[in-house]
Amino acid sequence: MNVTAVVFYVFAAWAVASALLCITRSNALTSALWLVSTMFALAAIFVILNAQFIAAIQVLVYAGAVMVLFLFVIMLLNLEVVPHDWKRWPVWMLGLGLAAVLGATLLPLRNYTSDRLAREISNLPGAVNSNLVFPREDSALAVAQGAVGHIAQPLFQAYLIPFEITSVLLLVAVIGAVVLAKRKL
Amino acid sequence: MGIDLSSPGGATLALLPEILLTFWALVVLLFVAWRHRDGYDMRTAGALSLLGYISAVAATGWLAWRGAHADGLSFMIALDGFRFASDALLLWIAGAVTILSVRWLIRQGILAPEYYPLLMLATVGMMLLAGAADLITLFLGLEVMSISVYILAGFDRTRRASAEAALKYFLIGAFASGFLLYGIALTYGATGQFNFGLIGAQFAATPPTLMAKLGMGMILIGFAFKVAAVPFHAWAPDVYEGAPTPITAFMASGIKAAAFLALARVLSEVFPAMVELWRPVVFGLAVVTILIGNLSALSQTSMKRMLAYSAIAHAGYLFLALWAHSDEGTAAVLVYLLAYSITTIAAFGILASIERAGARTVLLTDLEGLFAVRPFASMGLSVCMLSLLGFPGTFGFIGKWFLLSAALHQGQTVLPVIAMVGSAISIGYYLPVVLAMTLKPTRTRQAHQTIRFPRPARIAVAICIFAILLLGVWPNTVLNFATQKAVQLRQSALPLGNR
Amino acid sequence: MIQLVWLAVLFPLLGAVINAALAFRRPMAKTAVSIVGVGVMAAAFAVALAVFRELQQSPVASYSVVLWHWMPVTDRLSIDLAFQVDHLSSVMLLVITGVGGLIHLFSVGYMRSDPGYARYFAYLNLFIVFMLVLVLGASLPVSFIGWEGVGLCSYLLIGFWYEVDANSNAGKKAFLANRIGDFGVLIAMFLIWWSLGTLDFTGIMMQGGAHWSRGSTMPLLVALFLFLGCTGKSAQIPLYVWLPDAMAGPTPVSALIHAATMVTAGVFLVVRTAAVFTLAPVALEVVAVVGALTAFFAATIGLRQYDIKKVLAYSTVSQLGYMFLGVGTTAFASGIFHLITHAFFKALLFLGAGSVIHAMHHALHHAHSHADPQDMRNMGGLRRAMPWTFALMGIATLAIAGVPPFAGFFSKDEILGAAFARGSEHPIYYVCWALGLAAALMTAFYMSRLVAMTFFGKYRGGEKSAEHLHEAPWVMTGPLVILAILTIGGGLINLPHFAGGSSWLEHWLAPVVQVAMMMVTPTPEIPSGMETTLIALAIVAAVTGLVGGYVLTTRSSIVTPEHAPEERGIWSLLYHKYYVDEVYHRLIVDPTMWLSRRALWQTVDAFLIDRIGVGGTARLAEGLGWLGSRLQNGQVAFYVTMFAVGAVLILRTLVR
Amino acid sequence: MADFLSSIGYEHWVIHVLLGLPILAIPAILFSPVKSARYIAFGVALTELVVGIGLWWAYDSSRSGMQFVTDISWVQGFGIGYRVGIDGLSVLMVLLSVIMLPLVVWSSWRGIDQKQRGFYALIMALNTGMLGVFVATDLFLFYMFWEMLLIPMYFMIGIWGSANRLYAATKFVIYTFVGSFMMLVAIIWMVAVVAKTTGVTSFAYSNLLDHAELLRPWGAWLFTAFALAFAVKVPLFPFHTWLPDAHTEAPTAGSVDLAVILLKMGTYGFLRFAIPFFPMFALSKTTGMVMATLAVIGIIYAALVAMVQPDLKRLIAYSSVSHLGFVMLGIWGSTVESVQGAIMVMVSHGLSTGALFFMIGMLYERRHTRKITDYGGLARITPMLATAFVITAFSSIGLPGLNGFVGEFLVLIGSFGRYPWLVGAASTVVVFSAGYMLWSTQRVFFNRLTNPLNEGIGDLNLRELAVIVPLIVAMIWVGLYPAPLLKRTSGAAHAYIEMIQPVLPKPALADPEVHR
Amino acid sequence: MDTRLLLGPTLVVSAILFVLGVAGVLVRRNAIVVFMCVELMLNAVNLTFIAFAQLHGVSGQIMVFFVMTVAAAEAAVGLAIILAIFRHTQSVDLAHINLLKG
Repeated sequence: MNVTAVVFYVFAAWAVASALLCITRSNALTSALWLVSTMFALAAIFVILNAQFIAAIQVLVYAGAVMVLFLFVIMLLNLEVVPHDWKRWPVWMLGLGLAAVLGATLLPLRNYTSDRLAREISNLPGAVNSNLVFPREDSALAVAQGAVGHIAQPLFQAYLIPFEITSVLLLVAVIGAVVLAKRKL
Repeated sequence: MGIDLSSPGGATLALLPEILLTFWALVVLLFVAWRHRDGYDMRTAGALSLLGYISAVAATGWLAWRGAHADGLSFMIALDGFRFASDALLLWIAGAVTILSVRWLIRQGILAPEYYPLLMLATVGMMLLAGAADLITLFLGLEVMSISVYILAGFDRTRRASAEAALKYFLIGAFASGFLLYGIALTYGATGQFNFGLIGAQFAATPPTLMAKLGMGMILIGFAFKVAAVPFHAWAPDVYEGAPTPITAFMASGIKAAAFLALARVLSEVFPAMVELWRPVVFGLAVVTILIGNLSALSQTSMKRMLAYSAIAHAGYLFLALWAHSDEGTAAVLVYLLAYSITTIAAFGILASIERAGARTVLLTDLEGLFAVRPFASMGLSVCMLSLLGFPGTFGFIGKWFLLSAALHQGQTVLPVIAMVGSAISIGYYLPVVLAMTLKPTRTRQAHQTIRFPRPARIAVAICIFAILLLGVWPNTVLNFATQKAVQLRQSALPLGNR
Repeated sequence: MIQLVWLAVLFPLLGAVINAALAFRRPMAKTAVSIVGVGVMAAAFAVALAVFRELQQSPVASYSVVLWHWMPVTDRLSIDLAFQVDHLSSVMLLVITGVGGLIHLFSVGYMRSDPGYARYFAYLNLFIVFMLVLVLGASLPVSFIGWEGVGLCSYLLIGFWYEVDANSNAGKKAFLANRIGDFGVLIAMFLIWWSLGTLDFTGIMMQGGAHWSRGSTMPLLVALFLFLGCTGKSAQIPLYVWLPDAMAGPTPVSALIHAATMVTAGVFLVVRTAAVFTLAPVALEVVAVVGALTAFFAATIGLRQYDIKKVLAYSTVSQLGYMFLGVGTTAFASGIFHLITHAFFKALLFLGAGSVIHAMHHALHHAHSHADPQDMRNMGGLRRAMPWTFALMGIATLAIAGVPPFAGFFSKDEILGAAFARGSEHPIYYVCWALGLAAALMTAFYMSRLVAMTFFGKYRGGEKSAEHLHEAPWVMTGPLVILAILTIGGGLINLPHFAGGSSWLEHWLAPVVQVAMMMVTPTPEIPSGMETTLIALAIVAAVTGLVGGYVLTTRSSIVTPEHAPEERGIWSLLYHKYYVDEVYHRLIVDPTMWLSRRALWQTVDAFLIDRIGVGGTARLAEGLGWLGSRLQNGQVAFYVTMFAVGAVLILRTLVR
Repeated sequence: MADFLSSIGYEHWVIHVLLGLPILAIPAILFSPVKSARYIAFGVALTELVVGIGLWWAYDSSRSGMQFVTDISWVQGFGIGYRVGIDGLSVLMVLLSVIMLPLVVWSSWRGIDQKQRGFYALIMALNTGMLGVFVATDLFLFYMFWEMLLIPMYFMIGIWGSANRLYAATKFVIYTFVGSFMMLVAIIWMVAVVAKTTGVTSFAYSNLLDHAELLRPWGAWLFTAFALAFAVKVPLFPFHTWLPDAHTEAPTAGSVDLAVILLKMGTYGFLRFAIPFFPMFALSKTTGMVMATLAVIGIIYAALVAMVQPDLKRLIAYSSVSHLGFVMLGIWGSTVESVQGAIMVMVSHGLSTGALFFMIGMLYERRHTRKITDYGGLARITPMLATAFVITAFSSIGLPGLNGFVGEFLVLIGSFGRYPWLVGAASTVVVFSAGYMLWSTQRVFFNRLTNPLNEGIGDLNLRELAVIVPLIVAMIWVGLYPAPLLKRTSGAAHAYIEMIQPVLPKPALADPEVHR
Repeated sequence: MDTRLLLGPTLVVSAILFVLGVAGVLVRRNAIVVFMCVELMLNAVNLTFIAFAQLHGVSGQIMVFFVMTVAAAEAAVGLAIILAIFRHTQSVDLAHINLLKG
């Protein structure tokens, strides 16, 4: 196990722990902060996984802008902190139980390695080297893959249509926020 | 007319209807920003948005007329007859809802002309969803549509019910989006592609893997939510009841149509190779949706709620056509959606005009004796109920027959029987509406007499009723058209050899 | 003329139609009604005579007159509306049109003052139509038209005065009892057709002989079902109960339908299908035993009735029993003989009783008395006021009692003789004979009681009404005279050898029963000494009965009904007709009604099918729907939980 | 006559005119002045009669198979066509429908005093529907007519019915709809199965009949689906409880149409579709026994229940159940005799029950009650009505010489060989039917007139006589000379028996043929 | 090291986060918290995309970009809706938001 892996596991544990705290804290504000913490951990993992640009906007946009919006609304509403109602334990048991079953269904994904995925995609018998199926660039390029330019080019060429759709989406969001938040129609 | 979708010019051409509609939405938005004082402005905004729909229809028609098709791969957006048919269907729904909305909004005192651009952008989202040839487009289209409709459902936010509807729809919708997105991620992981054709080709070449199965399951869950299939249906009655009535009509017909059209495309282009895997899921969804939808509708007193459950039940029927997974099935989806949307819009149109400003939702008992005062409205609503019931002589029957036919031609007998059991149950809630209007004595004569049926809505509803009856006995054109479009859908998936 | 035999049916039919039209349009046109009503009977009688004459001279014994194809369904089942003119039907034709005509004539006087005069004649004519169809029918279904048709007319005529509930009830009862019998005839037809492939009488006779072996099950079943029909129509045990009630109709109706013609249809049917019966010896025994029992049983009831028509009604039941005893011993000709003589004297008795009632009714009416004009306890000493009627009824009484040389003596004696003769084959016939003899004794007794109570002693109807008593008009007494002549001389048609006759009727009917008689052993000859003894016994019984009846009746003091004490002991049992009606009511009518109302309608229909079945399904659906909408509790948490359950289920299904 | 008819091309247009004329009349009636609505309706009805009665001569009874055939493609590519035709099974039903139409209109002349236009429009729609069911030779078309009939009937009961009309109308529709919803699945499934083998998608009756062999593996299910639809309509015990309510609450015209035509659609359906398509299953020993037993239970059961009904219309309704049981028995008797008998019962039940409902309607118009105990002794003041009623009552209980007997007799004698015990049991109904009919007649028309309210009841007027007398004439005519009717159905009955002969189990009793 | 080897562990972390998000939605009553749990689910899915993008190329990362945009839009609208309902009920407790039911 090398350093990268260790770092990965540390941040993974951090993310999971923060998420767990996020869903269990009774105070909405605390929950939001733990969610921000999860997002930071995820941003770190993104970097490890060679998605530097995404990691950057994860911190800037997601953890920064979006979550601040959340915090802002929470503060605005000035909600009183309601401690957990322990009479609702059956709901918790049911919810966590269902989530556990769902998790158990998803758990077999842990067995996926790049080799296995390569085998499944290429549909070849026996052991398949993933490097043959997934073209492997040199390490520098791999790092560069997550860079801005590398994302921007396809974003404005191949993914032009979705990109334009997001603009529509944001337009909708703007109108919506205005319409819904206006004091008076 | 071959179009190279990878070039910006080609993409523009292919997306002409959507672009035009967006353009008009911006025009309306600008107009709204300029004038948003009174009912007159509202009406003007509505008329402008109708122009937008008309231009989008024209663009769709032009593309279809020129036989637009993709040179090579359908990139991001599909270019085939099925998409044009879907677009036409969705545009007609949106246009009709716009007509119904104009007076209704004014009467209810909702003087916010942003309504129209939102409706148009929602329609853009629906068209993108139904016409997507790529999971990214699909997701974004779905979100454009959903977010618009979240807002529209809560548009009458001075009413608590409307706000509550929006919240419920939004929370559960976002939750469902998460599932859909996870499904997309896993499918992407399993194939390395977002494009429908390429994924389909990949699945055709390899046996289904765990990741593919999970991905497909998650995507199905996402769609099951959108079409309000049991047990993902629970939001529907509440949201339908709380939302403004024209938006309810829009949701019941438009969103359902867009989701089903997209699902039909996804199932026939992305997952055709896994048909034996998803058929049992569709089967199970159909059974519980038909039975629970119909049974729950029995005990409703509110018309909107009853129609919500009826909408759930109809989603169950539509699964029959998906199960069939054949040209006939795809055509049946189109025909049934058309029949269902015409009927639903007419029914909601009549209900909307019966509603009084700020009053609670229309109850079954409010309809009693309507025939004596408003004979044509109640006849129209009766025809709608019969069409929803699938009564011979109405378009609804043709749709149902086509659905059953599609399933039976594939050797499926259980689902048609269950569908007909559901129909038999449904008579228990459709018939009382007819009964209340025509046979019960009126208790609220004065109330009925104050009903105002605005002319645009009246004309739209009359056309719908006429269409229900005419297509009920003369469905040739529609049937042939739908079959032709279904064949085109198959052919557009064919070059990649995934059938 | 034989081919024109349908004229005999057509004339009364025309009469019925015209009278019906008159009944609606001109209910008061009594002359026209009388002329039409009686005229068509005269015409029919003329046709009957002509047919009879022609048949006498014809070398062929049987003609079939096809009118039209009635039910041409297949080659197998093609029923024609055809008449069969043969020796049997020609005789019946004469009796029906003859006696019928006389009774029509009598009715002109009897019904004169009735507001439903035209309607009455329409019914009466219609009855003749059906009766003729019955006897002329060439096949069972055609006869069945008449068979049920006479039931219809009987129903209408019994309930003629429908405004009295009891009359309507009696009519209904008669039709229902007949229908039970008709059920038997229907089944018999089905059995015959499926095993013989024909329904024509000649066909049955021929095919039956060819395909059925004597004593086998099929002819037995057929015969028993046919006989069930006969017990209904001819008022035998167990279906006789309707006949006494049928006296609710006008008295000429009782004479015509419930004495002379319709009720004898059963006897006629047995003779018509004699071949079937002779193939089933057991059935013959049943017929004989039922006949004898009925004769005896009805006679006992007759002993203690006070209503003059009721006495005659039970007497009719009893006499019909005789006829069945006759045909049951294969003495078919004797049965028919008794049928004919009975038609004469019983018609005479009824019409006589009609005259009496007519007179009593008038007298009581004038005296504003509400006493029952039919109750013999209100009568007495009428011989002074109504000498003709007294004399004619006296003749009939002697005839029915079996006093030689009146007609009844010969016919009755032949039947008893035949029963005794068959006794050597099977001892049951001895029992039948004994019952018959006892019945004869009782018949003589109650008949002389009737005459004694009515005509002797002193008038008990009250002073005021006495002066209004008078003899009936000539249109009423005239037919009585003719019937009396027939009663006296009727015996001649089958005068036996020992009385110097030639048994004409027996020879005449021989071709009809020829095939049937080949299937049975001929009736054993009775030694002539024995025969004389039997005759002597019969005469002794008759005379004893007559004298006993007269003496006992005139000696006892008769009190009017309102002062009558409760009947006691055996008399009570007889007076109440053994409570048979009550028993039937308890055992059959009440349970059927209970079954229909409580069990079937209210329980099965309303409760099980409607409430539990249909309503239950609806409620189940509604209940499930209610449950379904309970899931819709408004809680987002619950909705997403359902969502998650669904998601888990779908995923588990896929990755299973 | 036949020559004249063929010279005017009668066989080419008669069915279209019969079907289309009432439809065209509907707008005319709806948009006419209220006063003239009934005249238009009557005019149309008379025209229908004049046009339709020509079938009597134009129908060639020497030919079996469909006549007056029209086959126009309707929904191209989906095998649906406007296919119509008439054969021996349907010709009498069509005639009965057109004969009844003017009588129905005329009988409503006074009784319907509100919303006249709607009423007559519905009668017209009903008529087209009824005729359509009998002439359709395309299963899609048949199903459409079959279901569309519900609407006019629903409103007729629901709007012009008596007190409990909403319940009755709803029950009627739900029963019928629930009964027939499986039929649609069965029809489509049959077409799918046939199309799979032959490659031809067609809803044509002949197409499905020719390939009935292919349907055999699913015979049981398909037959059950059809049988459910038809059994409810017949109505076969225990699916009969809608009928007393519907009959009782419907206005006179509705009751008459219901009794005369609608009930026949079920039995017609069995003869035309359910048995010929799936003879192997339908005529198997078990199915036959079940159906015949249900028929016989219905016959006796309904007669017994009829006996204790306090309501005249209810009583007649139960008697209908009983009579239709005879039809079912005849159908499963499966001999030419029994099938002919079944058709004859269908016709004569139409005549006599129709007449009974007309007369009860006339009584109801006068006294506004149907309770038997409210009447009594009417014969004195309404002699013509009483006479007509008694004649009809006797025709209804099958008095030989009147129409009722012919059918019942043929059914019973024809079925006796196959089901001797059941027929024996069924025959006992002659007693019960006399019981309920005579008892009710007595309580209405005979006995003493005790209720002073009845004193003022008038006898039949000319219009009413004109409605009743033709029916009574027909009763006597059919009773005494049914040969022309039998002749017209004979070809079809023979062809039908020939068709099912190969799969018919041997009857319990020997065939009468052997002795010939 | 070759970070592609972390595919399996990444998928598991992603699944766990997703499931935690689902669990949060199921058990929490505060509408804002529920919405945050949905955001957690989206984040989890993003991780999956990133993991696959290592193998399949940059398209996965671009998808994440779009997802973030959607999340932002949803957040804007969603929070506006929550504000709107808060104005009616003075609460964001989902247990109290059940006017519509049945």
